[in-house]
Amino acid sequence: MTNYMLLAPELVLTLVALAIMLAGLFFGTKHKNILGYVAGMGLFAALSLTIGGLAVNETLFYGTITIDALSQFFKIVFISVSLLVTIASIKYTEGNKNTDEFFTLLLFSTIGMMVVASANDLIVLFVGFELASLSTYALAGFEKKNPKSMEAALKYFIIGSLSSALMLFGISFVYGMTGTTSIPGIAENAGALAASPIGLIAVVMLIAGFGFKMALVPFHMWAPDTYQGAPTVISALLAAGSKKMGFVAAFRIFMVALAVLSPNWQTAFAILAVITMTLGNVVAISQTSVKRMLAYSSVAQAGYIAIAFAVMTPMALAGGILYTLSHAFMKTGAFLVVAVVGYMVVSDNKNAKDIDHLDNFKGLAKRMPLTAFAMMVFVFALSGIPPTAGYVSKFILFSSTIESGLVWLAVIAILNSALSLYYYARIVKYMYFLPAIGGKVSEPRPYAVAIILALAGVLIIGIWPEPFVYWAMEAAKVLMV
Amino acid sequence: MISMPIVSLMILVPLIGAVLTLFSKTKEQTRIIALVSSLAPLVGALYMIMNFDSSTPAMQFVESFDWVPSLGILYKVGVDGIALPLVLLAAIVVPATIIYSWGEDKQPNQFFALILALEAGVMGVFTSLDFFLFYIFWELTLIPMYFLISIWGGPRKDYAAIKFFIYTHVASLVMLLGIFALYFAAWAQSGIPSFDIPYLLEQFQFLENTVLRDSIFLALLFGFLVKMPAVPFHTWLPDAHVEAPTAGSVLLAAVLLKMGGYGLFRVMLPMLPFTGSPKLMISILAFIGVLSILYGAMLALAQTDLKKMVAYSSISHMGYVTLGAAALVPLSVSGAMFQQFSHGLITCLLFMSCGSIQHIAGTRIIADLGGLAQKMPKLTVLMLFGFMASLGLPGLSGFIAEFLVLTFAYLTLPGYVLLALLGIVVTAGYHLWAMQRSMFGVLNEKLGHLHDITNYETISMGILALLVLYFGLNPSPVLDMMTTNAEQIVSLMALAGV
Amino acid sequence: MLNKSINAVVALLFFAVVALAVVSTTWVTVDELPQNVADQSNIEAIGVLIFTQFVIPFEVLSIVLLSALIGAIYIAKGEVEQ
Amino acid sequence: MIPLTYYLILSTIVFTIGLYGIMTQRNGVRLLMSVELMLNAANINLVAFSSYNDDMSGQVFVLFSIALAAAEAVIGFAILLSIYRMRDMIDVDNINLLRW
Amino acid sequence: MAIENLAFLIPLLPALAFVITFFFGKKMYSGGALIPIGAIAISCIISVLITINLLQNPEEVVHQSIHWFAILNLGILIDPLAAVMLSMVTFVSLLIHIYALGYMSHDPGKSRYFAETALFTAAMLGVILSDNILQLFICWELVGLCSYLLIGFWYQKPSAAAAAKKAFLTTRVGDVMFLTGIIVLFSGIFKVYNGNLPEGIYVLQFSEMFNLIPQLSAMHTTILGFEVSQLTIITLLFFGGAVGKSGQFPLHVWLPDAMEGPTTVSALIHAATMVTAGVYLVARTFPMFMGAPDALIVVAYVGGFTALFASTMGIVMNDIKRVLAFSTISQLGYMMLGLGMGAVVGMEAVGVSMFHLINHAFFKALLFLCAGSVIHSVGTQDMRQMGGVGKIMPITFITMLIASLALAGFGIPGTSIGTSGFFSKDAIIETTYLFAEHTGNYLPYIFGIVAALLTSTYIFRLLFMTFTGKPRTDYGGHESPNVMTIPLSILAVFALLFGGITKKAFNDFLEVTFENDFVHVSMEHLAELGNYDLVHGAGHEPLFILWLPVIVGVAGLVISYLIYYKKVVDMSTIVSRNNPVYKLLYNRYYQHQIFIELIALKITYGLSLIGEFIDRKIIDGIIDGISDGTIAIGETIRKVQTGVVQSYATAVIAGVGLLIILLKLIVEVQ
Repeated sequence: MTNYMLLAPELVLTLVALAIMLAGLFFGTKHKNILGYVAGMGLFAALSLTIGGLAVNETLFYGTITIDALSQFFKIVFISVSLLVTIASIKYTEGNKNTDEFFTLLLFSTIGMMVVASANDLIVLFVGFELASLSTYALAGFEKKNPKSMEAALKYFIIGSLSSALMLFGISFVYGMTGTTSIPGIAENAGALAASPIGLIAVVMLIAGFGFKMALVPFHMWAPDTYQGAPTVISALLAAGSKKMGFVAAFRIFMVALAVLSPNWQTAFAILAVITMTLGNVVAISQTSVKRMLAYSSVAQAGYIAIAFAVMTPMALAGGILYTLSHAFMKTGAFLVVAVVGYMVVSDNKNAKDIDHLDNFKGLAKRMPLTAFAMMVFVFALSGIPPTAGYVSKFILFSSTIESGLVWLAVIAILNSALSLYYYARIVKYMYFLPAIGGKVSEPRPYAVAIILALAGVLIIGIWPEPFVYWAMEAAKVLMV
Repeated sequence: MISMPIVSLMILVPLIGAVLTLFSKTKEQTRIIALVSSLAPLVGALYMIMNFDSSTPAMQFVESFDWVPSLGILYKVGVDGIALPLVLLAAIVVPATIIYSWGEDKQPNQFFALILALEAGVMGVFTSLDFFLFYIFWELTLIPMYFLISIWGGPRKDYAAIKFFIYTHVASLVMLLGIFALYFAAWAQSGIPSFDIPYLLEQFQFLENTVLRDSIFLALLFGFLVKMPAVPFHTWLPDAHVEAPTAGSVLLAAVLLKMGGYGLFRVMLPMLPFTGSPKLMISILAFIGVLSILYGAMLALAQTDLKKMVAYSSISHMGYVTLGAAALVPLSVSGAMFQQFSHGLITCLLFMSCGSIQHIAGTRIIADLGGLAQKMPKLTVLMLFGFMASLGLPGLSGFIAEFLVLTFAYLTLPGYVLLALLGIVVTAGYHLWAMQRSMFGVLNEKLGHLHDITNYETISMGILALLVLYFGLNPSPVLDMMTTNAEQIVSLMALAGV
Repeated sequence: MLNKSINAVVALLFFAVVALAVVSTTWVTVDELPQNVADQSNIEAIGVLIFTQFVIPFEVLSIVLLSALIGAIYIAKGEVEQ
Repeated sequence: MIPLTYYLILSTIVFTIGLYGIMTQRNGVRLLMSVELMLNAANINLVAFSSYNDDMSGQVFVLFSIALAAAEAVIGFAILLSIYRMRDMIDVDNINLLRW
Repeated sequence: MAIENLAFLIPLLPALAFVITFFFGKKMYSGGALIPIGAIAISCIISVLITINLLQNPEEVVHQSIHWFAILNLGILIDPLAAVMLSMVTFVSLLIHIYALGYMSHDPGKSRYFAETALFTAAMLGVILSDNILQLFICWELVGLCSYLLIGFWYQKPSAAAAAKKAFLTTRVGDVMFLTGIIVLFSGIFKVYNGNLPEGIYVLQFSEMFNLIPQLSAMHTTILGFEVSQLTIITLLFFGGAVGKSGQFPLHVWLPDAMEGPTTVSALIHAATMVTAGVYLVARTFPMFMGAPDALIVVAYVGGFTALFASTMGIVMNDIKRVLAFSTISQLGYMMLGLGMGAVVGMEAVGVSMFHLINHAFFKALLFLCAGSVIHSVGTQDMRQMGGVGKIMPITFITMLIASLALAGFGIPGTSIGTSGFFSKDAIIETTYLFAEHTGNYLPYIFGIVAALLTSTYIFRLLFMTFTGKPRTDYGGHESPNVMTIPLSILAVFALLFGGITKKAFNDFLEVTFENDFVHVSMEHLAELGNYDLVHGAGHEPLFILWLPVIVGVAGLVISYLIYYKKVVDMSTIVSRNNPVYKLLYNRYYQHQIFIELIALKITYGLSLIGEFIDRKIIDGIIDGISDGTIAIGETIRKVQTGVVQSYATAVIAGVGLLIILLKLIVEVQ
């Protein structure tokens, strides 16, 4: 008998989303604020349910859905990110009459990501992928009066559909050679795929499809534009949440389904990892828009995580998985800080342009000490300075790289994280060392709560990593069967 | 008896002090909290010294519990004869710095908080016995220092701060690579994952692969040498010093650089006999040591900025540490350790002098100074004292260290020592020349109104001067602790059959 | 136009690579296709599959459509009122 | 019997045309059309494999894919519409506020 | 309680006086001068009492030692050599301190002055008392520090500050050699014991060092093709230290400049005490030198050459203190020359040389104090502006005359009549003659005789130019106060009589320096080690040889009298910039140019500038280049992101194509 309780998080979220959608029809703009709280509570409930089901390992619905440590881990990542974004969005959507659409789409995209995390069948995976993509296309264009937001949505959409098509094309070959869409089924029959040239084609197309979400170079080019143009809370969702969806899908497909083709994709990921982190960091240095800088930094971070594919030891996978969790907190936090600063700039001057420009961070330590401190922790975490989540994850990931003998890869990664310090430290410099251009501002409470939660996440993982490392290892075990 | 977790407290108290300081309201409150929480580790250090058993090289006051058991990470702290003197040094220098900076007006709460945070980090580095923990503290010291330079620094602070940050960070990362390699190699060797420093050092000798052992050694060595810093990896230091505020320079030179030397003794020397070619490694170390001594001294001579000169003198003096360590004779190694301790005190005094000159005269360019002794007798006496200590005047602590290093290093590395001896004359040369041009001679009228240093400055510098004198006359209290450990380190050479 | 020719080259490259792989692969196929396609309808089989094995994607697809609906309406909706 | 490869070559050609279109077309609507072409190329593959493997899941997949393509097109056109309202044109190579 | 137990107070009291005077002197009477004076007086009494005790039982030396750290100790050793030095230093120092009460009475920094001189005295006493070589070195360095402080006492004068630095640096060169000597010595001892140093024995104590002389001399190293014994290297390095401290050629350059300090300082440090530390060092480690005759020859040549070399410059100086400074260098050269004769006469070399050292201390202190008295009164140091000072300052003149006679060595050979300088200098010249007879090498003897002639010439030139004739400028001075003239008179008595009275006893006393409870060294045995024979029988030279020094002394007096008093020769033709010899001498053989401008500035500073260039441009250039390069690359790459979405699509598709090809290649290669 199928245990439907295991799908409770998804069900709860769906119900909440529908409820919000319906409630939106009846609520006046003034009262729509409450929808955000509802969404937040829904996510919190889903989070609790997911954590409650951590130790499960079951497949449901004719083997199309699997609930295991990996899926639960990633679901926690997705729900946490959405929760943080939701909390922050309570302020962002304040007074917006489309609040209901916003939260509905946000929850839908979360459901999509969760479905991907649990997918044990290519069809489920693809549909989940599209759910998350389609919702976020709309969310990226949420500020429809803002040409930048629309441009971001358009670019995201076009490259997204291109990638979907590539992925589907790749999937079709996999299906053709193996005769099934079930991931364990593919794993059984992948021998033929590995023996034929089409296997390589399929692998690369899948990499392109997932690489789009992960923002691996050269499939990353939409990312900086979209992150910069989209509403900042949505950038957070994209960078911290939907990017991870690419990773979990790739983990499942490559590690489990296409494990026999590992010589192909291991090399591919090694190459892409190196190019990605180097390009991301190098280009980030010369950015003046903080959002764009974070976007490139996010590209670079994807490069680090991609190392896990190239190394493919349990330790490396655990490192990569832990990294996604850490990165979720770090990146969400950083983007939310940018959002707060944007809010501050707009409240200073209604017609401000370039609200995400680095200059707006000048003297932030004096204007918003808490935010500035949090941002400092986030960027230091991103560059891997202890005792933060970023450090622990990098520590495990890079050390396992050395363990597996890919010293050159570890050296490049480590040099890259030193390089990244250059632009991260610049943000800190702007916040702490340059004179402020305005008085003290108090952060809106929702933003503050979200940022503090993210900060707590980053520091807790950094200081007490044991449970997280344990979970990540459990999740990695799923992949190493 | 349930013992107090004294070592942890020494890390924790400054950290708590830092937080309290950060949120303190008035300047007065800030300073008092800062001073009290920096004196607490001093009390702790003295307590430990009194209860320390210097007849054994073993770790004492050890506290240990599991932190991340799945990776074999422990929270393990403790001290031995290598660490305790440096703990004491940090515990002395920080309060002195706080007293010296008593009149700091620019955001005093942040200023003192950063100093305390730095102290916590340094204490952690000197006491941690787990590489993971060690590395965390190692990196943690970077951030407060970066802020100290960036906020309270001089005109080119941006350049200096970022250079300091990235340069040393790269070195730390290379070191981290070495740690990883060691960790996994030992894991593969013994089947137990562990970051425990003594355990890993012990395992190092059993690694089969010579190339691996050499690479681990060199990676770690690079990390420590940059921190020390040794020529040719030193260029971050002068820039950092020139731009840093006085307190920053003091802590940088007196405590942070010592981390590099500490790593040399704690990690490198026990490994050295088991590398593929210990002879070559010793030659590399000795060469770098002598090069640092001579090159640092020569460059100090060329400097026009007083503080930069002192910065280069630090490089030169840290060369003795490397040389003494490389010689691997018990007393040369303990001499090198003592040099760390002594240089910490002396350089502190020197940077404080430079800071006072900058503060009062408005410039540190030697050519723009002159005749300051007429207006600032107290400073002149203290600075002269510091200079004399720095150039190795007998009776002061610097001489003991240099004498031990040179005399005992000569037993195994005679050629290098003879070269290093040349540096002594140059060292005297730049100190005296700077003294002559800045403090003596005709008073430069352009300097405007000058006054002598404040009482706070006098007290902190005076205390340091007395300590330099005390340890110059009676080095035994710290030297005896070091010697036991030095002997143990050197005995490994015999064990390895080198 | 240079740009277009580059694009053409990229497209041809892609085609060449994929086509080559397709041709050189030995595909596993059933021996013979069903001769009379009109005879047997596969609609029923598809229907069964959709509501058994692929019920989850089907349900999710409903959310996808809903989400596309909301998104499209929201974005395309002209701002009639203020 | 028509060899499977023929279908595959056909689909590859269609896919390539789609790719070429996405790279060269400036008009947003044409871009969407190109994307549809590519999705349909994949659909051809899936159906072909499904038949030749005698496995129904491929055809189910195609159904899903068609539905998803529709949903995607909806969003795409909505975005284009909104952009058209804002700028009175949908030439994507003029939409480059965000770059570098 | 035996007086010996108070020996540790000898250096400690002045050191304490330093602390008190330095910190609290300003508020006391006369800058707290009485505290150092009192302390030194007590030290002096203790020293003299111990010396008297020791005279009775030369074997029962005072030796106390405590553990210091590691393998080192701190200790006190008072043997005959140390005893005479102690008595002399405390005594002269005391007199000079008293004199300074008057001389420095108007100086605002006098408390600092007295503090520093007290510290100096303490350090010097420390040098003398040390029972091990390291402690000696430590005090030795402290002496250098005090000299630095005192030369630069008037630090506001740029020339004084420069002179102080020069003094410290130049002696530092010697100190480094000394330190190297200690290091080499230690490594030698270490090797003797095969790396296992015996427990409870301090190997750097003189007794231990001397015990190991045979082993050290048996160790050989090859340097530049010469096979040299370890002992020779060590002793030469020690001598290097002595060269620096005692102003021997070529490290004498600091001493004339050191006259920038107050005259009392010159008298105390640069005449009577500190500069003799070098001589004392050689005497203290004399057994080691005995084991290394090659080193002794070097000592002799350097000393002899210095004696001659310095006196040539003394002739042309116009600054009264500089003349005396060169005279000091020259006399120190005599002492070294005397020590260098050890390979022939054994311990007698120490005797004569130390005898000269003590006598020289009296008369040179006197000369300086007289000069100081003149300067104090006249207000200038330039002799060309003096003349006829003798009329207004009779006491000064008379004491100065006595001192000059002592310096020039006037006396009657074969009797006990003569100035103290006569006995000691003649003794040195006699030993050089013995040496010459014994080895056939007359060079040291010639050095000694010629230098004696020049000595007499320059000192009487000084006397005539300063005290006789008519005042050449309008200076208007007066005789100095009693507090200054009384020390002068006391010193004059010693300068006149000390030599004649103690001549015999002194030598006998020092003869047994190394034969006592603490250390027992047989000179004959050492001579065997060095492969030479010792000769006894000084004083049996031909009459002519005994008289020759006196004759050249008188000749010098006559020359000066004719030129500077009678003015038979027109000096203006000689004293001219066109005269190359005069120019050479007046410019002090261009040592300043060589040492300061060439070695210090051009070479060392040049090298350091090159280093600076390497640091800034090459090392930093690479680092900055990497960072600038990275930023530039970033700036370039970001332009790829054109903002046009088709180009992104192209990148994706091209990426897929290329990745496929790349992977194909790589997988195939694997």
